[in-house]
Amino acid sequence: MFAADSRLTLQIQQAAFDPGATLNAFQAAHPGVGAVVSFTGIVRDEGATLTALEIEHYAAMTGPAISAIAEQAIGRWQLAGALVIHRYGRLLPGETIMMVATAAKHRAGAFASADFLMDYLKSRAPFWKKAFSAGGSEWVSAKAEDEAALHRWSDLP
Amino acid sequence: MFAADSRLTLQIQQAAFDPGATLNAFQAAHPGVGAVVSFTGIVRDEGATLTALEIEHYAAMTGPAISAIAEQAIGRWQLAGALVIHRYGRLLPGETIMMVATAAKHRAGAFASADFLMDYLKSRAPFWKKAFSAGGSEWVSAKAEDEAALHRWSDLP
Amino acid sequence: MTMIEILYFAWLREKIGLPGERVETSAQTVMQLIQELSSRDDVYALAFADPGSLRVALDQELAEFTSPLSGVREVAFFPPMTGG
Amino acid sequence: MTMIEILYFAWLREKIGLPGERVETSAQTVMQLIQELSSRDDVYALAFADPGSLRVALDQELAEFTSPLSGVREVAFFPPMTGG
Repeated sequence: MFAADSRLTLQIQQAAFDPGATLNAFQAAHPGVGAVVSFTGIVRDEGATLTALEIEHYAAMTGPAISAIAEQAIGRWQLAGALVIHRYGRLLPGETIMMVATAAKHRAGAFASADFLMDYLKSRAPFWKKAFSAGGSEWVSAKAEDEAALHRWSDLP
Repeated sequence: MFAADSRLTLQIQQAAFDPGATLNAFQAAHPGVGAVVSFTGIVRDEGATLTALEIEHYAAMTGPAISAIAEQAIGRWQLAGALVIHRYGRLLPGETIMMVATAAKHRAGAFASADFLMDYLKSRAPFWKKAFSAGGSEWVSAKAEDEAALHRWSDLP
Repeated sequence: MTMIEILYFAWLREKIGLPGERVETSAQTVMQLIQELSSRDDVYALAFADPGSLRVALDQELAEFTSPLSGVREVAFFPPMTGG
Repeated sequence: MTMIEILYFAWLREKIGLPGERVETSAQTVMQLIQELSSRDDVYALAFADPGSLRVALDQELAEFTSPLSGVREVAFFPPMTGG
């Protein structure tokens, strides 16, 4: 929807989606590649304490921010295709929050680019999670390790 | 079929399979995790020169060898689940050769273990590929970089 | 003096009690805007007490607290992002 | 002398012209078995000319050319694997 580059599929939505159907459609849309990597992020129940997760986002910025990150990945690893689906709103434990997929000639590029996309989405896409439990609610705080993970990508080719 | 560990799903087969349905079933089979990574390997047409790929394997060794590799990954990254499907026989360009999936609490473990599994399957599982083209056929030779990739895993925690 | 749209997200939105507001300001930088807001009401002073725990975007692009505001129409303040 | 099942895969199978065979041998190590086969016929000598380009498994486990054969029932020779 925000994607100028035809290699990028980007969906930001409240509705649930089917990861398997998405993977098959993505693979079919990029014939000729040898490797497809997918990541799906799922709401954990945190030992049955979490009752729901509420995801807020900055709608005007989300699309452009994710597009910019994905364009970087597509260029750097010469991807045939990249896909990002990210949900917002209220989600229950076990629900799929988001999905990333990459299609490349070889496995190294497919793995590295999906890993890169996740690291950047985690700390640079404007989403915020609030965790609800029986005891109340709490904004999920960013982890120092997530910020640190970004440095992995600065000195590689 | 060869898997003693219930966290491992292992299929070695000639028949085609559905990566999306496999991903959904794998995710459903491992509730409570936060991260699922999948890899699918696809027959490339190598610029329309390749007409088919024939995969030979050492049937008595394949199951035990993959199980041993997967058990390592499950233990090292404390995976909730791991899946390996690998086909043999004659495959056409665009067909899915194999799939790996891992389910872990966090994304780092899911990514690293899937990457590890691919590196080891590539060089340590007893499969051999023969590429057919209009000009004849040729055994695919192992790449030095695939052997080198294994060293990535020797000095990590 | 120019009109700027300010947006707040996550716990910052809850602390300030507003998703956003239009303000007339002569602030030249993000930091000056924060100081202006903080001097207006204790609610802002408390919410912006630790700027190091906040991020800012100018016209939907991540920026610094030292970034100039000239030409900017939308300033968004929020805690570090937790997507993925 | 013991009976051993030998298996060949990929181009090694094609060069030797057999997927496998049972042989009676007194070889103590994999290398001795290769030498014994190579001295039997030029086909084997050619196929095993560069052992560095081959791998061996003893009873379905990867092994070394210096590995002893005592107790081993199945020896498999093959080029480096190309799975995935």
